[in-house]
Amino acid sequence: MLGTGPIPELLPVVPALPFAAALLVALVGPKYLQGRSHALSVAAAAGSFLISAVLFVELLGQNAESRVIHLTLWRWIASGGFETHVGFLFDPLSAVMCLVVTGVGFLIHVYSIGYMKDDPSYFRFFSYLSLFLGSMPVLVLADNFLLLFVGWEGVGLCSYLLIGFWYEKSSASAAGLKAFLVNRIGDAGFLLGLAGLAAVFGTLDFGAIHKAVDTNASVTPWFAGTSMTVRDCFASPLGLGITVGTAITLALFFGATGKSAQVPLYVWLPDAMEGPTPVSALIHAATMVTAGVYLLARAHFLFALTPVTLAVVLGVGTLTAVIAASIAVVQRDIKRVLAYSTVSQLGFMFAAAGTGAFTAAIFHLVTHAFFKALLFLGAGSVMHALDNETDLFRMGGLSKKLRVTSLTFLVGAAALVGLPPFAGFFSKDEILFRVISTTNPSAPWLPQACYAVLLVTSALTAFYTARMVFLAFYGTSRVDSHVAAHVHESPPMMTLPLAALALLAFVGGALGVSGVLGVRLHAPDFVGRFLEPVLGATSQHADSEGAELVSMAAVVGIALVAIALAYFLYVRHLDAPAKIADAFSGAYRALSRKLYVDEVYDWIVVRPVGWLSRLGSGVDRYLVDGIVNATGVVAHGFSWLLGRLQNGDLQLYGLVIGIGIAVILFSVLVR
Amino acid sequence: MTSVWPLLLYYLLPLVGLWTYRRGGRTGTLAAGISWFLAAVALGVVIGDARSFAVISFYLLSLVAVMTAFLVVTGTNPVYGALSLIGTFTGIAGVFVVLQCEFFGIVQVILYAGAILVLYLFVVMMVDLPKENAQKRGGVRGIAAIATGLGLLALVVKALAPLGMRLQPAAGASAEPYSVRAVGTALFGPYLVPFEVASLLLLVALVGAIVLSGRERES
Amino acid sequence: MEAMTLPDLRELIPEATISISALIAILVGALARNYSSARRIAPAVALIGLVAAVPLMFAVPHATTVPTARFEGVFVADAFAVCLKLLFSAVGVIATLVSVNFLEAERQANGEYYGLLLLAVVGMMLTASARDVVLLFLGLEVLSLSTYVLVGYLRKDPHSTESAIKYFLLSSFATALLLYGLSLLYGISGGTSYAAIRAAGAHLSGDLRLVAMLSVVFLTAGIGFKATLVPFHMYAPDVYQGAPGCVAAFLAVGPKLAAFGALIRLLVEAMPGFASEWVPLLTVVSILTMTIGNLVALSQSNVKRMLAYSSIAHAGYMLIGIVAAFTPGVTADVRSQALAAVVYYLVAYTFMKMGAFGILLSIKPGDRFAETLDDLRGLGRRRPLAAALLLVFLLSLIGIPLTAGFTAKFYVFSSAISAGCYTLAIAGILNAVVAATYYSRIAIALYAVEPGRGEPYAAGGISLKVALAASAIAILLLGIFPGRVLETALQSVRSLF
Amino acid sequence: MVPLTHVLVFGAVLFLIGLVGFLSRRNFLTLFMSVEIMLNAVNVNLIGFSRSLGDTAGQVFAVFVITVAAAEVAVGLAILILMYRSRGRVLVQDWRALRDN
Repeated sequence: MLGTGPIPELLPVVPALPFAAALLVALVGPKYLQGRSHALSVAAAAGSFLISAVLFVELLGQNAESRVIHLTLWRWIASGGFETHVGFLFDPLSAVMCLVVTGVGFLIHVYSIGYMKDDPSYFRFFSYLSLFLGSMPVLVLADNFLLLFVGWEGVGLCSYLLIGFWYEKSSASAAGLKAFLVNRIGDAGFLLGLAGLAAVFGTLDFGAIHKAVDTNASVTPWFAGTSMTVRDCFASPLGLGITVGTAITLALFFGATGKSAQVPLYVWLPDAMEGPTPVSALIHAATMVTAGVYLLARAHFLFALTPVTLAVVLGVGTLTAVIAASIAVVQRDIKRVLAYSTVSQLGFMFAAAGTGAFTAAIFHLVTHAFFKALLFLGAGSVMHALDNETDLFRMGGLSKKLRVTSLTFLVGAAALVGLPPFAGFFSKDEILFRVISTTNPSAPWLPQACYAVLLVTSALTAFYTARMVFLAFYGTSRVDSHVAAHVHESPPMMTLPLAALALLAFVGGALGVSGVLGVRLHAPDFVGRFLEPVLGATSQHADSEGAELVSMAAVVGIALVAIALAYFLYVRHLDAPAKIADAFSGAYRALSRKLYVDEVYDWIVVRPVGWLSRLGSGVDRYLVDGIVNATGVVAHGFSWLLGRLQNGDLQLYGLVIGIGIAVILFSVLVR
Repeated sequence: MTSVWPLLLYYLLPLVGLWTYRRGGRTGTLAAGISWFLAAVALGVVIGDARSFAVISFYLLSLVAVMTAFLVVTGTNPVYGALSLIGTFTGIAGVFVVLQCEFFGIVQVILYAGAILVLYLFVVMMVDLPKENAQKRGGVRGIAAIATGLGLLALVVKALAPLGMRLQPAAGASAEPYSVRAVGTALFGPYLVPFEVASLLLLVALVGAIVLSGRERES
Repeated sequence: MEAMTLPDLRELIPEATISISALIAILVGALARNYSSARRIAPAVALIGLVAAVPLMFAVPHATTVPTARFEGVFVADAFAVCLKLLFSAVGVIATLVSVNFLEAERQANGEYYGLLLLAVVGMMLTASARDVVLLFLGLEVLSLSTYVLVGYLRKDPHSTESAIKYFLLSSFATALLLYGLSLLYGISGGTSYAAIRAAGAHLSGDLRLVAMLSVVFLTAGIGFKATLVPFHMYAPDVYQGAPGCVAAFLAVGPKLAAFGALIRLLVEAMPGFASEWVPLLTVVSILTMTIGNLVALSQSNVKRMLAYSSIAHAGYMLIGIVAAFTPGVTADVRSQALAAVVYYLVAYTFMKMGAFGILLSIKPGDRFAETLDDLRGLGRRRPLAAALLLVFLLSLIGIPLTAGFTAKFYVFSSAISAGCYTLAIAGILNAVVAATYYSRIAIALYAVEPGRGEPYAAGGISLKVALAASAIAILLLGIFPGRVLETALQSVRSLF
Repeated sequence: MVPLTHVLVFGAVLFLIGLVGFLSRRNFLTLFMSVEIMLNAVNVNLIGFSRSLGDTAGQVFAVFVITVAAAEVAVGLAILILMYRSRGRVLVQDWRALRDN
């Protein structure tokens, strides 16, 4: 069943190559490599990608049921009834992830050669980047939750290091710290979930837990003392109306919200844009932040048992999507627009996961990795051309000077908006349709509500994307004159990866054409079929073709309207209201027409968007940050108060001992 | 009579007398103290279940120990404090004798009252300690300490009180377990290892005292 | 009267070996202090003694397999004791290695220092083997007395003296509390051996239960003082801060290990019948210890103090495992796993804490060794290796996977959940989050741009470097391959039952 | 014979007098003597129990308590000399430099 020959043994090489490169670059980089530090890292990334590809081909060569390559390295934590190994698992799900991670990773490595060229800490950058590219495969290849957590923390660590890469800027190190702390909160939930799983199943192995759930095996959980079946155990109440299964999956999901920047823990991601742009592209858009989605897909058999958690996932994903999209509408900084966009798109993925459509979530993850990496790299290319300018209102008209960049950026934007036939269209459509056609026993009204909100979100998405594109590349130039003099296209080292990603963003959608389109176009759903052994079959809904087509048309139509509005607002309106007035002195100058336009803009678009984004940033600033800050203030208040007691007087310390004893005795003797 | 609260009163009332006396009152408080003392003795005699000489001595000796201990912790002059401490140790030694642990009473006198306190006095004289400053007593911390102490006392006594006479030795038990021979056999039998460790402990103390108090050496 | 026969003392050979090397070290210090080479002899003697004791622990017949109860049960060298003693030897070795440079830099005579350090280790070992409260208390006392002197070793340094005063007074106070508890325990059980206490604890009547409660509370105070449990912890930051750096490294680890080792044996062998008194008490104490330790650490700018508070918090985490083990109704399996988790935690804690304190001894801005966050600012640039090592220790203290700290926490928390103590597990995990903030403050200072005061220069010699590197490697190995150690811990714990 | 409880109460009173003394006084020597009183109270308990149980162990325990007390006196007096050399007096409130700020 397993691959013959040395194939399983290749698995550890995928993370090992970048790790080795990271170590070597860190050791010999500063003295010997300097400007050539990239060679090792890029080679390692290429090697990892090649090996993943080889393994992938190997996997394809087997029949669908036995597409698993598994390698156990050594027993890691083992004692009594509990045992965990360090082992790698290469099944379709991890294969997809691994290909995306190493592939996009490789492209971004190449891009970084050009982008980071003159940085004094060139070697350090590549060392960190390789460290990341080693940790991420550990995450996706792990065959158990604990090793997954190792990769999880590893990529987190690299993320903090890279966000704070320019630690000379205090904002950068503050952002790194924020990312670290917010993620720790999420990790606490994750750990709790892991401990719960270990206590129920006695193992953290994906395969073993999956098998136990599937066969409804009997387990001996901590609270019962006797053995019971998995389903009974998951349904046992834990208090506060929460069952054991719900508690465990919610804890896991809470971990995912930290890493994948969902409400309420998304606050760190926009600040993470302090890091170098390739990092934003790789870690904070394409790969690491999707780890939460991967976790849910990996544990889908657990979530499938807990409809309450799924409802929460759906709700949180939708909420995140709309809040982040509405905030993105008013951002001036191109990277922050993209950051909020990422948060929003991750929300889509979680919404999909919340409906149980894990395949759709993973498919969107893949296409999103392509087009969002592309957009970030494009933004990086723009910044490269404009002396690190990130303010959209100081750009404009760049399409003439940055031909490759603007073209590829356009492709990415079209994919993000979800215009056919770009990649995002297929994946986003799939998600929306899954949301409307799902039923959740614990909250029957939820899917419909979420569908409506997601429709609004996709209009907002189209709007902010178009706004970004128009502001940056079209209209008149608002670039500072001394910068404008030397605006130049980026070197081929940077444009080649852009082109490659643009290609992927363009055709990537064809990999997973499903549903009505798949039927009509006779397109094979590669991704869906490939993932089927892991995530289960995707039902085709042949009877609801009409509804699906309507939904599709609605999404595209709304998007087009939003783009048109953005065009009016940010190209026409900004650039030449006076000119318009002069040129078309007839109907266009008519008062009614003007009023009409103003009213439409004002009441239908501008104000609601303003409200939404104000609500969004209000939630962001006051609620989320407020809670985080208030916790900090309270903690420091207590800290200070207790510090007062520690006044150096040893007899006070003795007195505290005495009072402690007295209080304890009082509580036990006097009842 | 197994109640312990009269006994508590018996110890505490003279302490209050001593305390008021120290607060500045002279003859009045002294008289009050003495009368309390006498009343207390009477109380002690009454609450003992056998009016033997030994029982009365227990109450008297223990009162002496308590009162001198009180003097130790309230006094201003450490020299007087050390001398009072001799009284405490002697009183306790007397109690041990009353409890028929004569060997241990003797050890108490020789080791504590003899050796340790002489060392104390020696050091006190050597370093020429001044009297403690006036701010030594009172203050919130002092009151808190007294309150804690009294609270703890009440709680501890509450827990100990129901014990009653449950642990009284069987009638006619021989004095053998308390003899020098029994203690010696135990020390060199089951307690041989602790005994050896005690020697280690004394070695540490010896070396430690030299290290800490010795003159600075060039290394 | 039966004839007196001298018991077989073979099982004491490891302790005896270390005691003898302590004597030799003291004599070397006393006799050869005028020769500069003597400075090298004493630590060498100490190391030889500690290392030589290790094979001797295994050479004792049956020591690791069959629990024996020689000396009529006073002293035992079972697998649990041997396991802890191995750890204690490691503590002694690291403490010796990190002390060499410090003492030379401070121009201190060192024979007595190493002698007392070794005797402190002997004290710890005795507590691990004690099956009698008298021996337990004597072992703790040997440890305490030696550490009083070590803390005050820098006689010219007022901070060292202050620290010695506080430690001495409060520790003797705590000893008195402990003894009071032990005297009551003796009273209700009629003997000082664990076997006698266990027998009495099996059927405690109502009135005796009150006294048992009293005794448990006083014992908690006495042992909790050594283990820095709240509210008996307050001396720790002051004492660690004032103590010489190398002594602080020992102090943060040694007494705590001894206290936890003693607590485990006491609970398993002597006081299982008292568990219903202990568990609720320790639950509250554990939560308080974690929370207060971490909270107060938040506002510290002195790294030594911060590490002291962090060591208080870690005591709370360890206590989780003990509570889990003795929660009524847990299976024997869960119980031994929880205790093994505690033992594993002790091992992990030893390396990360001594490493973190040790790093401070390798940095000397100006004429004092590094103490504050300012002293560490910009270390990443000037001393990349030292900064990287400290980072490893910090990551482990935070509990990042693949470090010993993570495995230890994971193991303790999951044993708490297995035992049904989810309040404790959640409190522990939340605390781990809070703790990350102040550890990351250190990490940020390390890689901050502005140079700190003065130019940190290398103060570490070869022995310090060896100790730190070995600790870091141990942390990583424990994190990546914890299996062996966990297995050993589990076996050692099983030998108790 | 004296009831055991009375011996224990005697011990408790002594113990707590020592405790209060330790917590309220300022002179190192007084603090130190307070601890000695506490240790003596422990001995009272031990002897009382030993007597009522008809058991030797309590007395042996008490011997070790005295040993420990003696050892502590040696180290404690050395620390006292250290204090005296440094400040010329032995009040513990002089030593409050180590603290949270």
